[in-house]
Amino acid sequence: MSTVTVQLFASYAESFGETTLQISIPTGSTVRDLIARIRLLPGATVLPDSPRVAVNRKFALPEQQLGLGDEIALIPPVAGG
Amino acid sequence: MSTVTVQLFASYAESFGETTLQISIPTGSTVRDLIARIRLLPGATVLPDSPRVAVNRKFALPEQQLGLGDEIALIPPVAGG
Amino acid sequence: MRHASLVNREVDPATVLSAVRDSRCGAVSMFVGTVRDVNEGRRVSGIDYSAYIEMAQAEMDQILAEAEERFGVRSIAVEHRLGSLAIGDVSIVIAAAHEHRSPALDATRFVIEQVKVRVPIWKLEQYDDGVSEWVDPARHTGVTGA
Amino acid sequence: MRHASLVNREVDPATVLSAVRDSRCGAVSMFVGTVRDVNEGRRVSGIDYSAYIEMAQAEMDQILAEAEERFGVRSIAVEHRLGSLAIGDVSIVIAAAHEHRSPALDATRFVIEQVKVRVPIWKLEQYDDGVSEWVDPARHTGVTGA
Repeated sequence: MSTVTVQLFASYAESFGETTLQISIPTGSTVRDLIARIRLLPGATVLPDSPRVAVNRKFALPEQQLGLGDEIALIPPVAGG
Repeated sequence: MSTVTVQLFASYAESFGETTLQISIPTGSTVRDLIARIRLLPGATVLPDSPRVAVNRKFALPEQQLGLGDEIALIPPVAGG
Repeated sequence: MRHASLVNREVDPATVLSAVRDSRCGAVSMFVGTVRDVNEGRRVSGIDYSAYIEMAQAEMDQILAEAEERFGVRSIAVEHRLGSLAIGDVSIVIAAAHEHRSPALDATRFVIEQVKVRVPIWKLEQYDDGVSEWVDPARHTGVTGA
Repeated sequence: MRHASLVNREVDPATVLSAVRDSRCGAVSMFVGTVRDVNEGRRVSGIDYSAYIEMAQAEMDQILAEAEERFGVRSIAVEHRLGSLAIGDVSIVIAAAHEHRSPALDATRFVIEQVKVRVPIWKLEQYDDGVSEWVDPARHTGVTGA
Protein backbone atom coordinates (compact mmCIF):
# COMPACT_ATOMS: atom_id res chain seq x y z
CA MET A 1 0.00 0.00 0.00
CA SER A 2 1.05 3.54 -0.55
CA THR A 3 -0.58 6.89 0.15
CA VAL A 4 -1.25 9.38 -2.62
CA THR A 5 -2.35 12.98 -2.30
CA VAL A 6 -5.23 14.06 -4.53
CA GLN A 7 -5.84 17.74 -5.13
CA LEU A 8 -9.41 19.00 -5.19
CA PHE A 9 -10.77 22.20 -6.68
CA ALA A 10 -13.94 24.23 -6.99
CA SER A 11 -17.17 22.21 -6.53
CA TYR A 12 -15.22 19.07 -5.57
CA ALA A 13 -13.28 20.86 -2.83
CA GLU A 14 -16.58 22.24 -1.59
CA SER A 15 -18.34 18.88 -1.57
CA PHE A 16 -15.50 16.96 0.13
CA GLY A 17 -14.82 19.89 2.46
CA GLU A 18 -11.10 19.57 1.70
CA THR A 19 -8.61 20.79 -0.89
CA THR A 20 -6.62 17.55 -0.73
CA LEU A 21 -7.39 13.91 0.03
CA GLN A 22 -4.89 11.34 1.31
CA ILE A 23 -5.78 7.97 -0.21
CA SER A 24 -4.15 4.60 0.52
CA ILE A 25 -3.99 2.37 -2.56
CA PRO A 26 -2.05 -0.79 -3.43
CA THR A 27 1.11 -0.29 -5.46
CA GLY A 28 0.30 -0.57 -9.17
CA SER A 29 -3.20 0.91 -8.82
CA THR A 30 -4.71 2.73 -11.76
CA VAL A 31 -6.67 5.96 -12.03
CA ARG A 32 -9.82 3.82 -12.11
CA ASP A 33 -8.85 2.09 -8.86
CA LEU A 34 -8.19 5.46 -7.24
CA ILE A 35 -11.60 6.81 -8.23
CA ALA A 36 -13.25 3.66 -6.83
CA ARG A 37 -11.61 4.38 -3.45
CA ILE A 38 -12.57 8.03 -3.52
CA ARG A 39 -16.21 7.10 -4.19
CA LEU A 40 -16.35 5.54 -0.72
CA LEU A 41 -15.77 8.93 0.94
CA PRO A 42 -18.46 11.32 2.14
CA GLY A 43 -18.87 14.09 -0.43
CA ALA A 44 -18.25 11.77 -3.37
CA THR A 45 -21.83 12.22 -4.63
CA VAL A 46 -20.54 15.31 -6.43
CA LEU A 47 -18.54 13.09 -8.81
CA PRO A 48 -20.00 12.34 -12.25
CA ASP A 49 -19.90 8.84 -13.78
CA SER A 50 -16.46 9.44 -15.26
CA PRO A 51 -14.66 12.14 -13.33
CA ARG A 52 -11.64 13.64 -15.09
CA VAL A 53 -8.33 13.01 -13.37
CA ALA A 54 -5.06 14.78 -14.06
CA VAL A 55 -1.73 13.08 -13.40
CA ASN A 56 1.31 15.31 -13.54
CA ARG A 57 -0.82 18.13 -14.97
CA LYS A 58 -2.16 16.10 -17.90
CA PHE A 59 -5.55 14.47 -18.29
CA ALA A 60 -5.15 10.75 -17.59
CA LEU A 61 -6.97 7.69 -18.90
CA PRO A 62 -8.70 5.34 -16.38
CA GLU A 63 -6.17 2.56 -17.06
CA GLN A 64 -3.13 4.74 -16.36
CA GLN A 65 -1.03 3.35 -13.49
CA LEU A 66 -0.13 5.68 -10.69
CA GLY A 67 3.49 6.02 -9.63
CA LEU A 68 5.24 7.30 -6.57
CA GLY A 69 5.47 11.08 -6.56
CA ASP A 70 2.78 11.61 -9.20
CA GLU A 71 0.91 14.90 -8.89
CA ILE A 72 -2.74 13.86 -8.93
CA ALA A 73 -5.84 16.04 -9.16
CA LEU A 74 -9.54 15.53 -9.65
CA ILE A 75 -10.77 17.99 -12.29
CA PRO A 76 -14.37 19.24 -11.96
CA PRO A 77 -16.20 20.31 -15.14
CA VAL A 78 -14.15 23.22 -16.49
CA ALA A 79 -15.69 26.59 -17.27
CA GLY A 80 -12.88 28.86 -18.40
CA GLY A 81 -13.11 31.64 -20.95
CA MET B 1 -30.43 60.05 -76.90
CA SER B 2 -29.45 61.22 -73.51
CA THR B 3 -26.12 61.82 -71.84
CA VAL B 4 -25.14 59.99 -68.68
CA THR B 5 -22.19 60.67 -66.43
CA VAL B 6 -20.15 57.63 -65.43
CA GLN B 7 -17.81 57.86 -62.45
CA LEU B 8 -14.42 56.18 -62.66
CA PHE B 9 -12.10 55.17 -59.83
CA ALA B 10 -8.65 53.76 -59.18
CA SER B 11 -7.18 51.74 -62.10
CA TYR B 12 -10.09 52.69 -64.38
CA ALA B 13 -9.64 56.42 -63.78
CA GLU B 14 -5.95 55.96 -64.46
CA SER B 15 -6.50 54.05 -67.70
CA PHE B 16 -9.15 56.41 -69.11
CA GLY B 17 -7.24 59.43 -67.81
CA GLU B 18 -10.51 60.80 -66.41
CA THR B 19 -12.58 60.53 -63.23
CA THR B 20 -15.86 60.82 -65.17
CA LEU B 21 -17.04 59.95 -68.66
CA GLN B 22 -19.96 61.59 -70.48
CA ILE B 23 -21.67 58.96 -72.63
CA SER B 24 -24.56 59.46 -75.03
CA ILE B 25 -26.93 56.52 -75.12
CA PRO B 26 -30.47 55.98 -76.46
CA THR B 27 -33.28 56.27 -73.94
CA GLY B 28 -34.04 52.82 -72.51
CA SER B 29 -30.45 51.63 -72.73
CA THR B 30 -29.25 49.02 -70.28
CA VAL B 31 -26.09 48.65 -68.31
CA ARG B 32 -24.88 46.22 -71.00
CA ASP B 33 -25.49 48.83 -73.72
CA LEU B 34 -23.58 51.42 -71.72
CA ILE B 35 -20.58 49.13 -71.31
CA ALA B 36 -20.58 48.43 -75.07
CA ARG B 37 -20.33 52.19 -75.71
CA ILE B 38 -17.58 52.64 -73.15
CA ARG B 39 -15.56 49.84 -74.76
CA LEU B 40 -15.17 52.03 -77.84
CA LEU B 41 -13.16 54.62 -75.89
CA PRO B 42 -9.39 54.76 -75.56
CA GLY B 43 -8.37 53.29 -72.20
CA ALA B 44 -11.14 50.66 -72.28
CA THR B 45 -8.59 47.84 -72.50
CA VAL B 46 -8.45 48.03 -68.69
CA LEU B 47 -12.00 46.64 -68.50
CA PRO B 48 -12.47 42.93 -67.77
CA ASP B 49 -14.99 40.78 -69.67
CA SER B 50 -17.78 41.69 -67.26
CA PRO B 51 -17.00 44.95 -65.55
CA ARG B 52 -19.04 45.68 -62.44
CA VAL B 53 -21.32 48.67 -62.68
CA ALA B 54 -23.05 50.46 -59.82
CA VAL B 55 -26.32 52.30 -60.36
CA ASN B 56 -27.41 54.50 -57.50
CA ARG B 57 -24.70 53.01 -55.30
CA LYS B 58 -25.79 49.42 -55.82
CA PHE B 59 -24.26 46.76 -58.04
CA ALA B 60 -26.42 46.48 -61.17
CA LEU B 61 -27.16 43.56 -63.48
CA PRO B 62 -26.32 43.91 -67.20
CA GLU B 63 -30.00 43.98 -68.14
CA GLN B 64 -30.89 46.84 -65.78
CA GLN B 65 -32.31 49.85 -67.63
CA LEU B 66 -30.75 53.21 -66.97
CA GLY B 67 -32.95 56.11 -66.00
CA LEU B 68 -32.56 59.86 -66.00
CA GLY B 69 -30.65 61.08 -62.99
CA ASP B 70 -29.16 57.68 -62.14
CA GLU B 71 -25.81 57.83 -60.37
CA ILE B 72 -23.61 55.50 -62.43
CA ALA B 73 -20.12 54.22 -61.67
CA LEU B 74 -17.74 51.63 -63.07
CA ILE B 75 -16.31 49.59 -60.21
CA PRO B 76 -12.78 48.21 -60.62
CA PRO B 77 -11.86 45.02 -58.73
CA VAL B 78 -12.26 45.91 -55.08
CA ALA B 79 -9.49 45.41 -52.55
CA GLY B 80 -10.74 46.74 -49.25
CA GLY B 81 -9.90 45.41 -45.85
CA MET C 1 -25.42 49.50 -31.86
CA ARG C 2 -24.46 49.37 -35.51
CA HIS C 3 -21.73 51.61 -36.81
CA ALA C 4 -19.88 51.69 -40.13
CA SER C 5 -17.47 54.41 -41.07
CA LEU C 6 -14.74 55.40 -43.49
CA VAL C 7 -12.16 57.64 -41.89
CA ASN C 8 -9.09 59.61 -42.90
CA ARG C 9 -7.35 59.24 -39.55
CA GLU C 10 -5.85 56.41 -37.55
CA VAL C 11 -8.23 53.64 -36.58
CA ASP C 12 -7.90 52.62 -32.95
CA PRO C 13 -8.91 49.01 -32.22
CA ALA C 14 -9.44 49.75 -28.52
CA THR C 15 -11.96 52.49 -29.31
CA VAL C 16 -13.93 50.24 -31.65
CA LEU C 17 -13.86 47.47 -29.06
CA SER C 18 -15.21 49.79 -26.37
CA ALA C 19 -17.97 50.93 -28.70
CA VAL C 20 -19.40 47.42 -29.10
CA ARG C 21 -18.98 46.19 -25.53
CA ASP C 22 -22.25 45.59 -23.79
CA SER C 23 -23.00 44.07 -20.38
CA ARG C 24 -25.44 41.64 -22.01
CA CYS C 25 -22.66 40.24 -24.17
CA GLY C 26 -20.13 37.69 -22.98
CA ALA C 27 -18.22 37.65 -26.24
CA VAL C 28 -16.62 40.21 -28.48
CA SER C 29 -14.81 39.16 -31.62
CA MET C 30 -12.52 41.57 -33.41
CA PHE C 31 -10.59 41.59 -36.65
CA VAL C 32 -7.77 44.03 -37.29
CA GLY C 33 -6.28 44.40 -40.76
CA THR C 34 -2.89 46.03 -41.10
CA VAL C 35 -0.50 46.89 -43.92
CA ARG C 36 2.00 44.07 -44.46
CA ASP C 37 5.60 44.62 -45.45
CA VAL C 38 5.57 41.93 -48.15
CA ASN C 39 2.81 41.06 -50.62
CA GLU C 40 3.13 38.45 -53.36
CA GLY C 41 6.85 38.37 -52.68
CA ARG C 42 7.39 42.11 -53.21
CA ARG C 43 8.53 44.47 -50.49
CA VAL C 44 5.80 47.01 -49.82
CA SER C 45 6.54 50.49 -48.52
CA GLY C 46 2.96 51.68 -48.11
CA ILE C 47 -0.60 51.60 -49.46
CA ASP C 48 -2.92 54.36 -50.65
CA TYR C 49 -6.53 53.43 -49.96
CA SER C 50 -9.26 55.17 -51.95
CA ALA C 51 -12.99 54.58 -52.21
CA TYR C 52 -16.24 55.41 -53.91
CA ILE C 53 -17.14 56.81 -50.56
CA GLU C 54 -20.94 57.09 -50.78
CA MET C 55 -21.34 53.55 -52.08
CA ALA C 56 -18.70 52.11 -49.75
CA GLN C 57 -20.61 53.61 -46.82
CA ALA C 58 -23.90 52.18 -48.10
CA GLU C 59 -22.39 48.72 -48.65
CA MET C 60 -20.76 48.66 -45.20
CA ASP C 61 -24.07 49.71 -43.59
CA GLN C 62 -25.80 46.94 -45.53
CA ILE C 63 -23.20 44.31 -44.57
CA LEU C 64 -23.61 45.13 -40.88
CA ALA C 65 -27.40 44.95 -41.17
CA GLU C 66 -27.04 41.52 -42.78
CA ALA C 67 -24.66 40.41 -40.03
CA GLU C 68 -27.16 41.50 -37.36
CA GLU C 69 -29.91 39.61 -39.14
CA ARG C 70 -27.90 36.43 -39.72
CA PHE C 71 -26.01 36.16 -36.44
CA GLY C 72 -28.13 38.15 -34.00
CA VAL C 73 -25.21 40.23 -32.83
CA ARG C 74 -26.10 42.86 -30.24
CA SER C 75 -23.67 45.39 -31.58
CA ILE C 76 -21.32 45.49 -34.49
CA ALA C 77 -18.94 48.02 -35.96
CA VAL C 78 -16.54 48.44 -38.84
CA GLU C 79 -14.10 51.28 -39.43
CA HIS C 80 -12.06 51.45 -42.61
CA ARG C 81 -9.26 53.91 -43.04
CA LEU C 82 -8.58 55.71 -46.33
CA GLY C 83 -5.53 57.67 -47.52
CA SER C 84 -1.84 56.87 -47.28
CA LEU C 85 -0.95 54.11 -44.84
CA ALA C 86 2.49 52.93 -43.79
CA ILE C 87 3.64 49.40 -42.89
CA GLY C 88 1.89 48.22 -39.75
CA ASP C 89 -0.85 50.84 -39.92
CA VAL C 90 -4.36 49.59 -39.21
CA SER C 91 -6.56 49.67 -42.34
CA ILE C 92 -9.70 48.09 -40.92
CA VAL C 93 -11.21 47.13 -37.58
CA ILE C 94 -14.31 44.99 -37.25
CA ALA C 95 -15.87 44.17 -33.89
CA ALA C 96 -19.00 42.18 -33.04
CA ALA C 97 -20.59 41.47 -29.66
CA HIS C 98 -22.97 38.66 -28.80
CA GLU C 99 -24.06 36.78 -25.69
CA HIS C 100 -22.10 33.79 -26.98
CA ARG C 101 -18.80 33.30 -28.75
CA SER C 102 -19.78 31.47 -31.89
CA PRO C 103 -22.10 34.06 -33.45
CA ALA C 104 -19.65 36.84 -32.52
CA LEU C 105 -16.83 35.01 -34.34
CA ASP C 106 -19.07 34.13 -37.30
CA ALA C 107 -20.25 37.72 -37.68
CA THR C 108 -16.69 39.06 -37.73
CA ARG C 109 -15.65 36.61 -40.41
CA PHE C 110 -18.78 37.38 -42.43
CA VAL C 111 -18.07 41.11 -42.37
CA ILE C 112 -14.42 40.87 -43.44
CA GLU C 113 -15.29 38.43 -46.24
CA GLN C 114 -18.09 40.67 -47.48
CA VAL C 115 -15.97 43.81 -47.28
CA LYS C 116 -13.38 42.09 -49.46
CA VAL C 117 -15.84 41.32 -52.24
CA ARG C 118 -18.37 44.14 -52.34
CA VAL C 119 -17.18 47.37 -50.76
CA PRO C 120 -15.74 49.72 -53.42
CA ILE C 121 -12.37 50.41 -51.87
CA TRP C 122 -9.08 50.20 -53.75
CA LYS C 123 -5.44 49.80 -52.82
CA LEU C 124 -2.57 51.38 -54.68
CA GLU C 125 0.39 49.44 -53.35
CA GLN C 126 3.75 51.22 -53.24
CA TYR C 127 6.84 49.04 -53.55
CA ASP C 128 10.36 49.60 -52.32
CA ASP C 129 11.62 49.88 -55.91
CA GLY C 130 9.46 53.00 -56.46
CA VAL C 131 6.83 51.23 -58.57
CA SER C 132 3.17 51.31 -57.55
CA GLU C 133 0.33 49.03 -58.60
CA TRP C 134 -3.42 48.70 -58.13
CA VAL C 135 -4.15 45.54 -56.19
CA ASP C 136 -6.51 43.09 -57.91
CA PRO C 137 -7.10 40.15 -55.55
CA ALA C 138 -8.63 38.03 -58.35
CA ARG C 139 -5.50 38.29 -60.51
CA HIS C 140 -3.43 36.41 -57.98
CA THR C 141 -3.68 33.16 -56.12
CA GLY C 142 -6.43 34.30 -53.84
CA VAL C 143 -4.11 35.05 -50.99
CA THR C 144 -3.56 38.75 -51.61
CA GLY C 145 -4.18 41.08 -48.72
CA ALA C 146 -5.20 40.09 -45.24
CA MET D 1 5.72 35.07 -30.27
CA ARG D 2 3.69 32.72 -28.12
CA HIS D 3 2.40 33.86 -24.77
CA ALA D 4 -0.09 32.32 -22.36
CA SER D 5 -0.73 33.68 -18.92
CA LEU D 6 -3.06 33.59 -15.97
CA VAL D 7 -3.26 36.91 -14.17
CA ASN D 8 -4.82 38.40 -11.08
CA ARG D 9 -5.21 41.88 -12.53
CA GLU D 10 -7.26 43.48 -15.29
CA VAL D 11 -6.66 42.10 -18.78
CA ASP D 12 -6.24 44.85 -21.35
CA PRO D 13 -7.22 43.82 -24.90
CA ALA D 14 -5.16 46.64 -26.44
CA THR D 15 -1.99 45.40 -24.74
CA VAL D 16 -2.52 41.84 -25.94
CA LEU D 17 -3.25 43.12 -29.45
CA SER D 18 -0.02 45.13 -29.50
CA ALA D 19 1.92 42.10 -28.31
CA VAL D 20 0.92 40.00 -31.33
CA ARG D 21 1.14 42.67 -34.03
CA ASP D 22 3.91 42.05 -36.51
CA SER D 23 4.76 43.87 -39.74
CA ARG D 24 4.72 40.56 -41.62
CA CYS D 25 1.08 40.01 -40.64
CA GLY D 26 -1.84 41.60 -42.42
CA ALA D 27 -4.43 40.12 -40.08
CA VAL D 28 -4.98 39.98 -36.36
CA SER D 29 -8.00 38.24 -34.93
CA MET D 30 -9.01 38.79 -31.34
CA PHE D 31 -11.55 37.33 -28.96
CA VAL D 32 -12.57 39.08 -25.76
CA GLY D 33 -14.67 37.31 -23.17
CA THR D 34 -16.46 39.38 -20.56
CA VAL D 35 -18.75 38.75 -17.61
CA ARG D 36 -22.38 38.88 -18.69
CA ASP D 37 -25.15 40.28 -16.53
CA VAL D 38 -27.54 37.38 -17.24
CA ASN D 39 -26.75 33.67 -17.55
CA GLU D 40 -29.37 30.96 -18.03
CA GLY D 41 -32.01 33.52 -17.20
CA ARG D 42 -30.55 34.50 -13.82
CA ARG D 43 -29.18 37.94 -13.03
CA VAL D 44 -25.48 37.67 -12.31
CA SER D 45 -23.68 40.09 -10.02
CA GLY D 46 -20.16 38.75 -10.51
CA ILE D 47 -17.96 35.71 -11.07
CA ASP D 48 -15.07 34.27 -9.06
CA TYR D 49 -12.60 32.54 -11.34
CA SER D 50 -10.25 29.96 -9.87
CA ALA D 51 -7.82 27.50 -11.45
CA TYR D 52 -5.48 24.60 -10.98
CA ILE D 53 -2.86 27.11 -11.95
CA GLU D 54 0.10 24.91 -12.88
CA MET D 55 -2.00 22.67 -15.11
CA ALA D 56 -3.99 25.56 -16.58
CA GLN D 57 -0.72 27.21 -17.57
CA ALA D 58 0.55 23.98 -19.14
CA GLU D 59 -2.70 23.42 -21.05
CA MET D 60 -2.79 26.99 -22.36
CA ASP D 61 0.84 26.71 -23.50
CA GLN D 62 -0.02 23.45 -25.24
CA ILE D 63 -3.13 24.90 -26.93
CA LEU D 64 -1.11 27.79 -28.34
CA ALA D 65 1.56 25.41 -29.61
CA GLU D 66 -1.16 23.38 -31.34
CA ALA D 67 -2.64 26.54 -32.85
CA GLU D 68 0.76 27.55 -34.24
CA GLU D 69 1.22 24.09 -35.70
CA ARG D 70 -2.26 23.85 -37.22
CA PHE D 71 -2.74 27.38 -38.51
CA GLY D 72 0.80 28.67 -38.95
CA VAL D 73 0.11 31.82 -36.98
CA ARG D 74 3.12 34.09 -36.55
CA SER D 75 2.21 35.11 -33.05
CA ILE D 76 -0.52 34.17 -30.67
CA ALA D 77 -1.43 35.06 -27.11
CA VAL D 78 -3.98 34.26 -24.47
CA GLU D 79 -4.47 35.97 -21.12
CA HIS D 80 -6.99 34.65 -18.62
CA ARG D 81 -7.91 36.58 -15.51
CA LEU D 82 -8.55 34.88 -12.15
CA GLY D 83 -10.18 36.21 -9.00
CA SER D 84 -13.37 38.23 -8.50
CA LEU D 85 -14.73 39.82 -11.64
CA ALA D 86 -17.64 42.22 -11.95
CA ILE D 87 -20.16 42.54 -14.79
CA GLY D 88 -18.43 43.71 -17.94
CA ASP D 89 -14.95 42.79 -16.73
CA VAL D 90 -12.74 41.05 -19.27
CA SER D 91 -12.07 37.42 -18.31
CA ILE D 92 -10.07 36.33 -21.35
CA VAL D 93 -8.33 37.82 -24.35
CA ILE D 94 -7.04 35.75 -27.26
CA ALA D 95 -5.17 37.29 -30.18
CA ALA D 96 -3.62 35.66 -33.23
CA ALA D 97 -1.66 37.21 -36.09
CA HIS D 98 -1.09 35.76 -39.55
CA GLU D 99 -0.26 37.06 -43.01
CA HIS D 100 -3.83 36.26 -44.02
CA ARG D 101 -7.21 36.59 -42.37
CA SER D 102 -8.56 33.08 -42.48
CA PRO D 103 -5.87 31.31 -40.40
CA ALA D 104 -5.91 34.19 -37.90
CA LEU D 105 -9.67 33.79 -37.43
CA ASP D 106 -9.46 29.99 -37.33
CA ALA D 107 -6.70 30.06 -34.71
CA THR D 108 -8.69 32.37 -32.45
CA ARG D 109 -11.73 30.16 -32.60
CA PHE D 110 -9.62 27.06 -31.99
CA VAL D 111 -8.06 28.56 -28.87
CA ILE D 112 -11.32 29.66 -27.25
CA GLU D 113 -12.98 26.31 -28.00
CA GLN D 114 -10.03 24.42 -26.54
CA VAL D 115 -9.84 26.65 -23.47
CA LYS D 116 -13.50 25.90 -22.79
CA VAL D 117 -12.99 22.13 -22.78
CA ARG D 118 -9.54 21.45 -21.37
CA VAL D 119 -8.13 24.26 -19.26
CA PRO D 120 -8.84 23.66 -15.55
CA ILE D 121 -10.49 26.95 -14.68
CA TRP D 122 -13.75 27.24 -12.77
CA LYS D 123 -16.41 29.88 -12.34
CA LEU D 124 -18.34 30.47 -9.17
CA GLU D 125 -21.22 32.59 -10.38
CA GLN D 126 -22.74 35.06 -7.92
CA TYR D 127 -26.40 35.91 -8.40
CA ASP D 128 -28.35 39.00 -7.43
CA ASP D 129 -30.36 36.96 -4.91
CA GLY D 130 -27.19 36.20 -2.91
CA VAL D 131 -26.89 32.60 -4.09
CA SER D 132 -23.72 31.40 -5.79
CA GLU D 133 -23.19 28.36 -7.98
CA TRP D 134 -20.37 26.53 -9.74
CA VAL D 135 -20.89 26.76 -13.48
CA ASP D 136 -21.04 23.41 -15.28
CA PRO D 137 -21.41 24.09 -19.00
CA ALA D 138 -22.37 20.45 -19.72
CA ARG D 139 -25.33 20.58 -17.34
CA HIS D 140 -27.11 23.19 -19.41
CA THR D 141 -28.10 23.56 -23.00
CA GLY D 142 -24.59 24.14 -24.23
CA VAL D 143 -25.02 27.88 -24.34
CA THR D 144 -23.52 28.77 -20.98
CA GLY D 145 -20.77 31.30 -20.95
CA ALA D 146 -19.40 33.19 -23.91
